[in-house]
Formats: sequence, C-alpha cells, structure tokens
Amino acid sequence: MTQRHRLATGGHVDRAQRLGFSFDGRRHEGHAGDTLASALLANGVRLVGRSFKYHRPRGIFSAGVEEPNALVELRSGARREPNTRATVAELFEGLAATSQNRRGSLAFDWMAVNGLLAPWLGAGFYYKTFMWPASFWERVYEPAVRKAAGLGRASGLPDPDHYEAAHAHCDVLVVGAGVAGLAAALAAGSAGARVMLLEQDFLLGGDLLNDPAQEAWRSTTIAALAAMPGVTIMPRTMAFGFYDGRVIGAVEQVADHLPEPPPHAPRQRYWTIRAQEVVLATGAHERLIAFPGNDRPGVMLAGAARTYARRYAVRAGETAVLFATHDAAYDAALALAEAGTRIAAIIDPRSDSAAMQRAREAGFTVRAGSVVTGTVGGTVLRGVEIGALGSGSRGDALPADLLMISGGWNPAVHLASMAGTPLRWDDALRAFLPGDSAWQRSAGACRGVHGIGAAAQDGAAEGRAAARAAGFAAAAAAVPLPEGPAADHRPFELWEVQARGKAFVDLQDDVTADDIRLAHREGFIHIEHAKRYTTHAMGTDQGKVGGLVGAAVLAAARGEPVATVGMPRYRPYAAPVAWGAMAGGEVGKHFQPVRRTSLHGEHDRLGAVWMDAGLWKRPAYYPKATDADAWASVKREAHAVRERVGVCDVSTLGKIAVEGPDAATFLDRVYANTFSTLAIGRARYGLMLREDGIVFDDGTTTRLGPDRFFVTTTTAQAGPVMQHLEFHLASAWPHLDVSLASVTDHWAAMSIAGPKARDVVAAVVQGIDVANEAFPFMAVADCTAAGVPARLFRISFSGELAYEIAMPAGYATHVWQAVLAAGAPHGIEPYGVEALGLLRIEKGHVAGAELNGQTTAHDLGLGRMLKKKGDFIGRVLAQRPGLTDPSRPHLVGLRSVDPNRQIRAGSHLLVDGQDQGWISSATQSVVDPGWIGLGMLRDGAARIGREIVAANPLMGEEVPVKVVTPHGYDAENLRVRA
Amino acid sequence: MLMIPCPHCGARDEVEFTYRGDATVVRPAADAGIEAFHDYLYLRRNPRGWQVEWWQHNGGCRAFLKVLRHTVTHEVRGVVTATEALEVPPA
Amino acid sequence: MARYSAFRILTEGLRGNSGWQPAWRKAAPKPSYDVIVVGGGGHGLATAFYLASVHGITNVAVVERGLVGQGNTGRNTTIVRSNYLLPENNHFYEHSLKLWEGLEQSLNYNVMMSQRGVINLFHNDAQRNAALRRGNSMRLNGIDAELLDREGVRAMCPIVDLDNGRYPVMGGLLQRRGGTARHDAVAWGFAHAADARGVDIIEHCEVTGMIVEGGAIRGVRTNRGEIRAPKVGLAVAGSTSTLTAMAGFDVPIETHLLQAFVSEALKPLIDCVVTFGAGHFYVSQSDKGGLVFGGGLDGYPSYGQRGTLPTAEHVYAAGVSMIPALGRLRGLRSWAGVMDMTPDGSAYICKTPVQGLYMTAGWCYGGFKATPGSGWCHAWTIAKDAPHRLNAAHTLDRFREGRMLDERGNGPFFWAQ
Amino acid sequence: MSAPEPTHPLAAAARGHHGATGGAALHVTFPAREIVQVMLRRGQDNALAAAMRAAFGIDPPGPGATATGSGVTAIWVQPGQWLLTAPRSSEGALATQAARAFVGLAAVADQSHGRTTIALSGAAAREVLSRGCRLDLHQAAFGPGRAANTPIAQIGCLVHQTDATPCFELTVFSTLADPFLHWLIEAAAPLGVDIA
Repeated sequence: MTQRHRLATGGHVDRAQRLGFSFDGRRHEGHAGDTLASALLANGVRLVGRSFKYHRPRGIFSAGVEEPNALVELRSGARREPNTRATVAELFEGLAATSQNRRGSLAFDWMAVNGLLAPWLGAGFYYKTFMWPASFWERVYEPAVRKAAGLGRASGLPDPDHYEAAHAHCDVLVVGAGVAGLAAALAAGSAGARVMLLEQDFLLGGDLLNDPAQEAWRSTTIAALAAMPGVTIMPRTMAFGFYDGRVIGAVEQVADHLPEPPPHAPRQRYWTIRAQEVVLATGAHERLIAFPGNDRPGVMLAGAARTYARRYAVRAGETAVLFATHDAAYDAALALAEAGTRIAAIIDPRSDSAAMQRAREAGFTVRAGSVVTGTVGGTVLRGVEIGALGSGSRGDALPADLLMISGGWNPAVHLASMAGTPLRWDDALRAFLPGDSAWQRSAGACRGVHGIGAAAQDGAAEGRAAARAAGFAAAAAAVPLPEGPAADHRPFELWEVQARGKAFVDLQDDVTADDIRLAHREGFIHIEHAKRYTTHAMGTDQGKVGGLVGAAVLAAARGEPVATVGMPRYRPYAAPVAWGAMAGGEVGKHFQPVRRTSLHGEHDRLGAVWMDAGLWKRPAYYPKATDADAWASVKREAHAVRERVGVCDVSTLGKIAVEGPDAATFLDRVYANTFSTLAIGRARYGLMLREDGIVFDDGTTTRLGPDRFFVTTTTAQAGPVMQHLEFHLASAWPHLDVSLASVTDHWAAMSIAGPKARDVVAAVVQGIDVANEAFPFMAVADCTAAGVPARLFRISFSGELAYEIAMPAGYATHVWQAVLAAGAPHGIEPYGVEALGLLRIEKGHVAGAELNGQTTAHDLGLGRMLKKKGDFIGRVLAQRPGLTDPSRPHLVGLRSVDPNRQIRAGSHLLVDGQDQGWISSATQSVVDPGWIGLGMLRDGAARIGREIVAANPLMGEEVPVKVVTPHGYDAENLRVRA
Repeated sequence: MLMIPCPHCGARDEVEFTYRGDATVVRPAADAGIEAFHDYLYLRRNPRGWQVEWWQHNGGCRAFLKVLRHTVTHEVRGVVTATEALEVPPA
Repeated sequence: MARYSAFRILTEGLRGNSGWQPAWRKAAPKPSYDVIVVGGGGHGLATAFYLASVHGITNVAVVERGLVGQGNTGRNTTIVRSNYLLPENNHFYEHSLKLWEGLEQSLNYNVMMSQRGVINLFHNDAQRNAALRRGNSMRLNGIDAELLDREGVRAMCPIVDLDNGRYPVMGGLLQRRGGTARHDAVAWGFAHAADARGVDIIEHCEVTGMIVEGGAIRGVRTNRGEIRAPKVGLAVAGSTSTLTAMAGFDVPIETHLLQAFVSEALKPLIDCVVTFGAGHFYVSQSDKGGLVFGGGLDGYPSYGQRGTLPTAEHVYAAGVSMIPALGRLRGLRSWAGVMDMTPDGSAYICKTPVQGLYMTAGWCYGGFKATPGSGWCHAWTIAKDAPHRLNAAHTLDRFREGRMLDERGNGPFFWAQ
Repeated sequence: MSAPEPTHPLAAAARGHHGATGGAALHVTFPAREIVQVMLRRGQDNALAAAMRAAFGIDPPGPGATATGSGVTAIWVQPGQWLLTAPRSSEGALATQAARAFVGLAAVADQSHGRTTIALSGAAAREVLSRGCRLDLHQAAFGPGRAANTPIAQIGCLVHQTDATPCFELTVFSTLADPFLHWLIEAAAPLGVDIA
C-alpha cells in the first residue's frame, strides 16, 4: 500500500498530483508539495542514512534546512548531488535518491562494526594514534581513514546544468517569509519602499503552514504583496551570507524542483543584493536533547513531527512519545493525535505547567518530572526508556515508533551574527539572541519573539522602521495582522540526560556528550578548541540542532554557565550553497572574455594556430600543408621576413594618446630615457621602470605634435601601464596638465618587415615618400593606406627593414588584404607570434621573458638608456647596491654547441657545475641554423665565448651551449636602416 | 562587499575599484635619496583602524580617490578626490 | 605528562578514556623568562619547541592573546611544499619540509602529514618556461620536482578538465613530497611537545606594550601584568605591525585578508593538491572528506578575518573551470585569515632595530608550510643572536639594499599597483 | 580608390532570434556611431563649455548625465572627460569637428573604431542587464538620459539609457564586443532576444 502514513485531508500537498519517485531503487509515490522526507515518511520509510563515523542507522530528524541525518545522493549520473537534505528536497516526478555512507545495504552496513571500536574512536583519536610505525600513517592508516570518512559520493562528471549570477538593489530586504517576514514586507511595502522578500522554502508562510486557522491571512497577505509593484517575492531563495556594506548573498533554486532545467533556464541563480535596510526574519531551529540513543530512526524534533502532520499531512509514527521541556512543544502531541497517532506518553522534566494541565485534561498521559533515558530498537525505534529526572539510570521502556523531542528553540542568528551583531544570552529562552546592530534588524522567532500574533507584530514594527530608515517616512496605513494563541517557548534547562550509552550532541559527525567531556579533560576547554577537537558542529548542518547542546555539555564540565562558554563564531554559509551557483556563468570557456583583434577573421581564414596572450587570441603561426611540423611553419615565416617580406598583426600592443602642455615633462618622468628632446614626426624606444628600479615595460613612443605623443606598451602591460601613468599623474604630479586616452582598440596595426618591405609599403601607402632618406628609421607620418586614413611608423622588432602601419580598426581587414596583394609578387608571408619571437631572439631584443619583473636596465644591457639628470620613476632605488651589483645575471646570447640539440627556456646555466643563470628565451635560428637563446648569466659579458651547460634536470637534459653576444645578428643595424 | 561612495558616481561595488596603497605616503623629492624612497615605497604604518587609502575607480570613472576606511570593520567613512585632504579620526 | 603510545590508547579505551590529561598545561605568567615568544600559533609554538629541544632554552613563555592555534594556523588550507624558485627560499622551505617529514615522531602527536603531491598547472609557454625554471632550480638544489605533461596531470588528477576551459592545461609542475597536514594538530602538537619540555604556554594573555630601554627589549606588558625577558620573539601573523609599532618602528608589511573555503564532506575525489594556473584557485581534500580550497587576496588591507563575495565568486568560478564536476557539490563554510603581506612576497626571520627583539613575520599566504622551519630558524636566531644561513637573506633591511626575494617579479606590494 | 566602409566589429555576429521562443521580449541592434573622447585642459572648464555650446548646442553634462543637441550626444565619463557620439557620417568627421572646436581647450581622441555600441531594448531589458550589471537601473535610480561606466561580465561597459522603453545603449571596447554580445545573448536566452 502506498503512502500508508498519509492523512486523508489537510495539509499543503496536492493529492491530485501523484509523483513517482524512488529511494535506493525502490519505487514510491508522493504528492506535489512534498519534500523527499515527507514523501518517505508517508511511505513508511524510516531508515534513510548512516552516520559519519560509527555508521549508526539514522532517520529523518527535522523538517527543514537544519537536518543533520537524512542526507541522500539525489538524482543520478552527472546530476548526482551528494549530501542532499531530504527535508528540503522538493519532490518531483521521477526523483531518484540513494542512501549514502554505507558499505553493503542501508539495513546491513558492515561498517557499523566501528561502533564496537568506539572506545578507541572517540574525539581526536587520530591525533594520538596512527604514529607507529612511523611510515604507516601515509601508507596504511590514512588511505583507510580517507575511504571511511566523507559522506556522499560526487559524480565526478561535468555538471550538465548552467548557472547565472544576478544583481539587485532594494530599500528593504526581508529574509524569511514566515509570519514575521510577511508582516515586515507588508509594512515596508505599504510604506512605498522597494522590498525584496526571500524565502528558502518553496512555500511562503513558515509556521503559518502548520495552522489551518492562519491560512486566510497567509494567502491574503501573499496576494497583497504580489500586487504591490515595489515588492519582489522570491521563494526557493536562500540567503547564505551577510556581507560588508549590507550586501546579502542568496541562491535561488530555479529548477531544482524539476527533473531538469527547462531549455535556456539555469539550475540556480546566485543573487548579490544590496539593501538599504535588512530585516532578518529567519525563524528558529528546534534543538535536540542529548540522551542515550537519541539518534535512532524514529527520534525526531517535535516541531518537525508537527510539521509533517499539519503541513504535509503525514503521520510520522503510529505510537508516539513526546519528550518536551516547554509548553509550546505540546502542540506536537495535539497535531499527531489529530493525525491519528497514539500518544503513548508525554515526558516532561518539569513538575507542572499550563500545557501539562491542558494535556492531562485532554486525556494525554503526562509523566512529569521524568526524562527519556534511552531508546530501544534496531534500525528503527521500538521503544522509549523513561526514568525520573536526575536518576542517572536507564528506565522502563514504553513501546513507541516515534519519539518527539524538544530541548527548546535556537533563534537562527547566523545572518545577524555575520553582520557583526553581538549575541546575548537569554535566560528564559536559554538561547543566544541577537543584540543591537546598526546593520540589520531581527524580527520574530529569530530574536526570540515566538507565537503567531507576537511575531507578526514584531515583523510589522521592524518592517515599518526599516522603511522609515530607508527614507520612506510617510506613515504607512496599519497593515492587517493575524491573531494567534501565545505559545510559551521557555524551556526547562535540560541539555543532557546522563545515562549509559551514546548520547549525541552532533548527530552527523557522531559527536557524543562524552566526546565533549573528553575534549575538556584533555584541555580543549574553550568552545572553539572543543569544536575543532571533536568536530562538533562542523558537519553540513553546522550544528543547527545540537551546537548549543554541545556547548552546554562543555559548560557543565567547566562548571560555568552556557552564556560564558558561548558559541563558535558563525561564518558563511548559513546553509551549504552549490558550487556552480557561486561560480555563476563565467566558467569554462567563458571564465574570461576572449579579446580579438580586428584581423581575427583574416587569421582564421589563413588557418592560424591560436595562442593565448592574456585575454587576447593571437596567431602563433600559419601552418601550410607542406610544413613538416610547427617548427617548419615558424621557420618558413621567419625566413620570409629575413629574405623577402612578412606581415604580422601587432594590434594587441597597448596604445595611449598622451596630450597636454606638460606631456613631454610627464613622459620624461615616467620613462627612464628622455622624450622632451624628441622631434615631431619621430619615434623613440622607451624604457619604463617601476619605482623600485626594476624594468616595468618598453615600447616606442612617437611625438605627433609639440604636446601630443603616442605611447605604445607591450601587449601584457597595456593595462598596468595605463594605471601606473594615471596613478602618478593623480598622486605625485597632480599639477601637470596631461590627459591620457587609451586608443588600443581604435587603432589596428600591422608590421611589414623584410628586405622587400619598402616595396610593399610603397605600393600600399599614399601621401608619403618612403625612400630611406625621406622616411628614415624611426620616422612617423600620417598617410593613407589603400585609400583609408593611416599612420606609418618606421620601426623594427625583427631586425629587418620594417614599417608599422596603423589604421582605424574597422579598416584593418581592407589594408591587410591590400598588403598581402601588394606583397604577393615579393613572396610575402603572414607571420605569427612564434616567428616574431624567433626573429627578436636572433636580433637580441628583449621581451616579456626578459622583462620578467626581476631584471634591471643594466641586467638587460640597457643601462646606457637611463638618463643622468632629472627625476624619473625608479631612478633613485635603481641605485641600491643589490641592483647595481656587477655580479648580477646579465643578458647574453646562447647557442647550442650541437645545432641539433634543443635548448629550452627554463633551463639553468651551469658554469663549472655552479648554477649561474637561466635561459629566458629559446628558439631555432634561421640565419645560422641551430638552437639559440637569450639568457641571464652572472658575469655574462666576461663569459662570452665560453662553453657552459644548459641544465634541465626536469627533462633529463644537459646541453653544452656557447655564450655569445645577444646582438649577433646585424650588430650595426645596417638592415633596419637600409 | 565594500560599497564605496565615489564622489562622482555614487556608491558602487568594490569590484569597480582597485586598492592602490596607503595614501598618506608621499613620493619624495627627486633628490631625497635612497632612504626616503625606501620609506615611501616599502614602510607602512599598516594601522589596525582608520586608514586613508588610494583607490582607483577604474571600473567606473577611473578617478583616483582617497578613501577613509577602517581596516577591521571595513566601514568607509569618507571619500574625496585626489587633491583633497581627509582627516583621520582618532582610533 | 605521559606520552601517547599504542599501549596507552588501548588501556585508556578500556577504562572509558577517563585518564587523559590536558595536552598542555594552562600556565600562568611568571615575572620573568629567558625568552618570551609572542604569539601562540604554529610559528610561535614551534619557536618555543625548538628553543627548548635544540638550544636547551626551556625557561620560555609563549604568550597568546586568545587561544593556541586560533589565528592563521587554524584558518589556512593546510598545504605543505617547498617548490620555490629562489635558492634563499627553496633551501629554507626544504629544511621546513624535512622537519615536517619527521614531525609526528618529534612531537609525539599525529599532525596527519600527507605527502600526496602538489601540482601547479600551467597553460601556456610562458608559464611552462617559468615552471621549468623553478622546477630546475629545485632539482639543482636537491629538492624533488617533476614535470608533468598532460597525460601526467590526467594520471595524478583525472578529474581536472584539460581541454574545455578558456585556457587548456598544458602540463604541471609536481612536487611529490608536497601535500597537506592537519592544521589544528600542528598547533596542538607543538604546544603539547613544548609544554612537555617546560615551556609555559599562556593563553588569553594579550601584549599591550613592549618594554624597550636604551634600544634594547626588556620584556612585554600584558593584560596579565608585566613579563620581563632579555629576548622577545614575535610570531604574530597579521598583527606584526601593531607590535612593532609598540616597539617604535614600522615594517614593510601590509595586513591583508585571504579567504578559504571548505565543501561538504565527500568520499575521496581528489588525491593531490592541485593549483590552477589560469586563475586564483587551488584545492585538496581533507582526510575528513571536505574539499579545502582557496584563491587570492581580497585586495585591500584588513584585520577583519572575513572576506567578501567577489573574491569568492572568482575562486568558485576558477574551480569549476578547472574541474567542471565541482558544480553540483556544495560550499559549506568560508572564512578568512589575516596575512602579513611583504613587498616582495617573502618572509622575515630576523633581528630587528631593537636589540633582543626578533621576529618571524611576513609569511604572506604561505605561512603554514613554513611552520617548523620558521620556528627552527627563529629559535636559532634568538638563541645565537644571529641568523642561521637558511634565514640570512630574510631580513627587514633587504629593501634598503635592493636585495629583494621576489619569486615572481611582481614588484613591491603588487596588489597595490 | 574610394574609401571603403569600415568592417563593424560585430559584422560576423549571428543575426535573428536567440533563446526561448514565444514572442521575443528583447531587441538588439548595432547602431553605427562616431565616438570621440574629449579631455578637458586645466582651467578651461568655462571655455570648453562655451565651445561645446557653440559647436554642438549642448553644455557639458555633469557626472552620470548626458546631453543631446543637434545630432550629437555628450556623455560624462570621467571628471573632465566626455564622449561625444553621433550617428556615423564620414570617417573622422566628428573627431575633426571636435578637434577644431576645442583647440587649446581639450584633447580629442577619436574612438569611433575603438568602441562599439550595442542597443538593447524591451520591457525586460533591466532584468537581462541585472544578470551582470551591478548598477541599480530601477526607474527611481536611473532613467532616460542617465549613463554610467561599469564592468559587465568582466568587460568595461558604458551603460546609457536612451528612453523609457527602456532602451539601453551599451558601449564596450571593440575588441571585446564579441564576448560581450555573447554574454548578452546568454543572459537574454531564458526570455528570448532578436538580433537585428
């Protein structure tokens, strides 16, 4: 028979919608409105999991986010989600769940043998043991510990769903849509504030859902809120953290209640919400009582049993015992009795109370002054042992399959605490309540105001105050609030019933009251130490139901009040959050945006192999079918440049327009060399240092007018250089009248290099005489290129006669095609970054590998560039002895003695067996075939001509190399000036 | 998340800004020597409390701003432009 | 105090574990000591332990503002390695790693050292070349390092997605002897062992002033009274500047926060420590089953021990980009430590401008792995009033001299540029 | 040879409908624009205002604001900096006009090719932008004529609301226009979007 524990009427489930689901392969049926937990209970499934350490049988303990026990693997395949709380997993058609942390079946988990070893597996046992023999920890013990530990299994497969981020702003954010939250949102919304109302549940109402009498107010209020244009209601949205600046992080479960997300929809949405005011109406979590066997399936929080009966119309047991410490818990007995459960007894340590009398009048058996001393049964509860308060021994057993317990209620102060709110102990509620805070307002049960009517009043008052504080001063009309019976949540102080047997304070991590006492005995007397030593309150539930109980056991051991012992600090997250949600949409291929030059399509058409350069995609080389391998392509391209002509996209270089009356002065200060003397229409190589005297960047800068310069940077440093310039203009020299504009994206640029470059340029460019005398090395002029406005630079990185044509980016394709056409008769080849690197290494030009943030101008052979007079960034600190030490590694050229033996960047340079430097760049030469490189070598200049060793022990290589000048190719620069 | 009230743009998320160091250190005169530049570049008061800092609103108006911020509570109490001054309150 | 042994474990288990004693005494301060170590984290306790065990100096107080091991020792991501480029750093960290390798036996405490391997992934030629240079530096200095190609990475950590990310994985630099240890146990183990050698560990004892007379340290003022000593060592993580200010000098340090995260507990999924090269993310799995992960600094000075969302978003995004299977797992907890960040990213273990005042500081985000080495070198420096050769370069004055220990060429206070 | 028309950075972008079907709530176009960055010289505030009024009929707008006149819109972007935008006429026309008008008063940089404008309109435009934009775009906080620079999906974006539809003109660096458009399409996919 299906759903044999389902009530015929009542609750917030839709009996017309039958949803099939499975647990451990067994088929069951539930209804829309169920959670997995309520559906399991409806079908009589009690045993749902195994505990962390002792593999004890565990059942459903709560009806909400605080669940420590009922963790399952939800779904299957790549969508498997381990450690999913059955109590919050919304049921859908076809849901498949599997129990976890067991070997063998759930009913016969042979790891339960750990329970027999419990005397040696107590708190912190691993710190004192597993040390003998010394080598065994990693080889034997640790693998076994790891395998046994952990809870559920990850799928190990890529998550097929996607996630998105979202941002919101509001005047008043209300977290929690129980009665207090609804009232707060209603009050704030009525005042005209922009309100967001977050509720982690799929239904709004919280405890209102457990009282049919409140249904009218609940539905009217939800409808009223929905009708307010300024109010946004967000169910299935859990606020996980409260951050600086009144920013709340929340996750909306967009599609977790569906078999899979609808097309285009994310599984979850991660919200960052900036609020002017925050009202926390997060409710309270009922807490357990520690007594032997308090973990057996069938032991359940009283409020949860009541919720299953009233909200889900499920009878959690046939014969129940209620173990209550306060009057409010008695409603559970009433609810279950209404549901048809036989209430065998109400056990209460108190001698008398109003609820007790009412219960007796209603015909319940109440055993005052008594406590539960233990439970009996196997994998499910069969009986409850009852004894007198303080007797210390286990009492008689009363048959029952459900034990409802309530040690009191802990306000859910997680978010308030994260907001920096101090917590204060309340002696009546025996719980920590939020104190005063400038950052948030708490309302309702989360600040100890219980009962429908009182919580509603409290919520409305805080909602109104929040709206007022957010600038909505207009007195809002009084909002309708529900009436409700007062409920007394002040508990008798009973944290633990001491008797023989394991009494758990943390159900998930198998922490017992004895473990806490052991920690105390071993000196871990502070709550933070005890927590860490025992792992108390460190499971997925973060101790929501037992955290305070453990603290109280510790307090008792210390002989101090709980208030003094305190609670461990609350940190994000209020409840666990999906990794994918926190990551949002910028993952995988979209982890960072791809930056493309305007010639990207041209490179693609030419079959470029791409490489990443920061965000940019750049052509590494352009393979041809006739190339034997990548090196063949690279060498072919470089050959073309050395022998004929090549063209390369250099649009990625940073470009900054520097203008203003003080532009020249400014550049003189940010560059180590001088620009104020540069003639208009000329370019100059510039070297920029950091303030610490280390080389920062290089590039060519052009003077376009008396107060107009065009600065170029390396591709990698374009952003940092801009910020560096802006910072010094703002902080060091605010009096200089200079403006900076990044024009990197406006200008595309291509380098045309090789002996035939002039012929190609002459054919493409109009308006300039490109003859050597008329347009010498380092000349710059505006022109047209293939009919479009352009700027021509005569600069070279390759060591050949070379020009750079820059043009507005939208014309780059047009000019590129014109260049290829004009170059065709000369055998022009496009060349990529690899060939560019080959050419510059041959020529001895430094690049990123040498400008690595560890080298000085002197190290790089550029010391002559530093101007002798005047201030510039880096001038003073470059003079420190450690940076002028002549023994520092110095730039050298390197050549493999055997031209066929490869040398690699990253190898170290050994001289007489001593590590004296490293190879920064390496390639194959095309002018003198063989492997060459640049490196940094101590006493480099003095060692030119020597044969040393390039050692690469990582790859088992030792290659003899000859130290040569880095500037071996056309040392007189005849080619670039030709 | 820090919300920094840019004097030009209004309150914006910390992601739009980049911290750029203690704004109370001043770049020495060109002839000040190694010791002065060492102190400027390396030594930090690093207060546990209020500090005036450089932040660039590089995701917004790109202005360099002086921000008075508390290094424990992260509270931002004042933001001014680069050429204005901020008083540091007593701890 | 009795040693932990297999026999004791057995007999205690049989009598209800009722005979265990506190792991260390709750000492009260005496008026004077030979050495005061300020800071009861891993570094301070290790300093005290090595003062006692190596140098025979046992009249030592460790004064701790709060609890043992509740600062960065208890809030890091537990990684142990010595894969550094610069010889000054890799020699030091290798010494530290060797101390780790024998720590259980030295301390009679299981710190759960697990040499499961640390991989740094690289994604392009420039990163590969830098990894080669660093790995070769390690090898030439006698430290284990291996270059992994893509298949090697797949074999060590099959769950890493080599191809589908924005930046495909090209390979990795592996240090097999690297791994993890149980952070709390390190603090407790050093406390246990130092205490056993006579060191007074004084918790809830906050230093409120430094007693400096004639340029020399004479002791500290605390909320539990004045404590005199001719030598004082600082091991206070993010609070170094506060204490040096009490002694009258500023240091090249900015205190920043670094977030760390742990997932729900899972059955074994990741068997090594793996670091993404294309974003700020690294992850390992604790023995309890949680994935322990982190990334980069939040980017502004803070003593607040709590981070904000943008940095967390990046960490999670980088994580799921490296390992797409992480998407359906859940983050359980996040927290933050406060880091002494130095201009060049390397630490200080040195004398100070005040005679008799020493420090181990500036550990940036790498202090945990340094714990035994830092304590060992700090103890040496205190005992001999001179640095050991392993920490001779780790001075406060190196910036005056232009002898920075900048592993990555990031430049001074790179996060502030 | 007559000057060719420049290639638009999004010329290759897929046109047509993307994402959910059932009545596209959103429309995207790529208006061709000239964009000129104007940077005030020290002490020339009043003179520049006068010159801008004379040349374009508008006063330089203050922070967060825009001003439109005679076919040209000025958008405040930084202290002392504005973008002038106009529908594309001929290459460099607006930059040349601005440079002439502002001689000695401001530096002028043509950004027409460096920035790409994507116009997003539709009732759900705010909702789509909220998937990556951290600004408060609610009517009470933003509105027609308002503009702000902010990073969206790691890409710097000038968000300019041009009307109450609402329509937003999103101006980004041209070399990042493609990933930006991709982000926009992904964000809009649950609602459906038409690219014209």
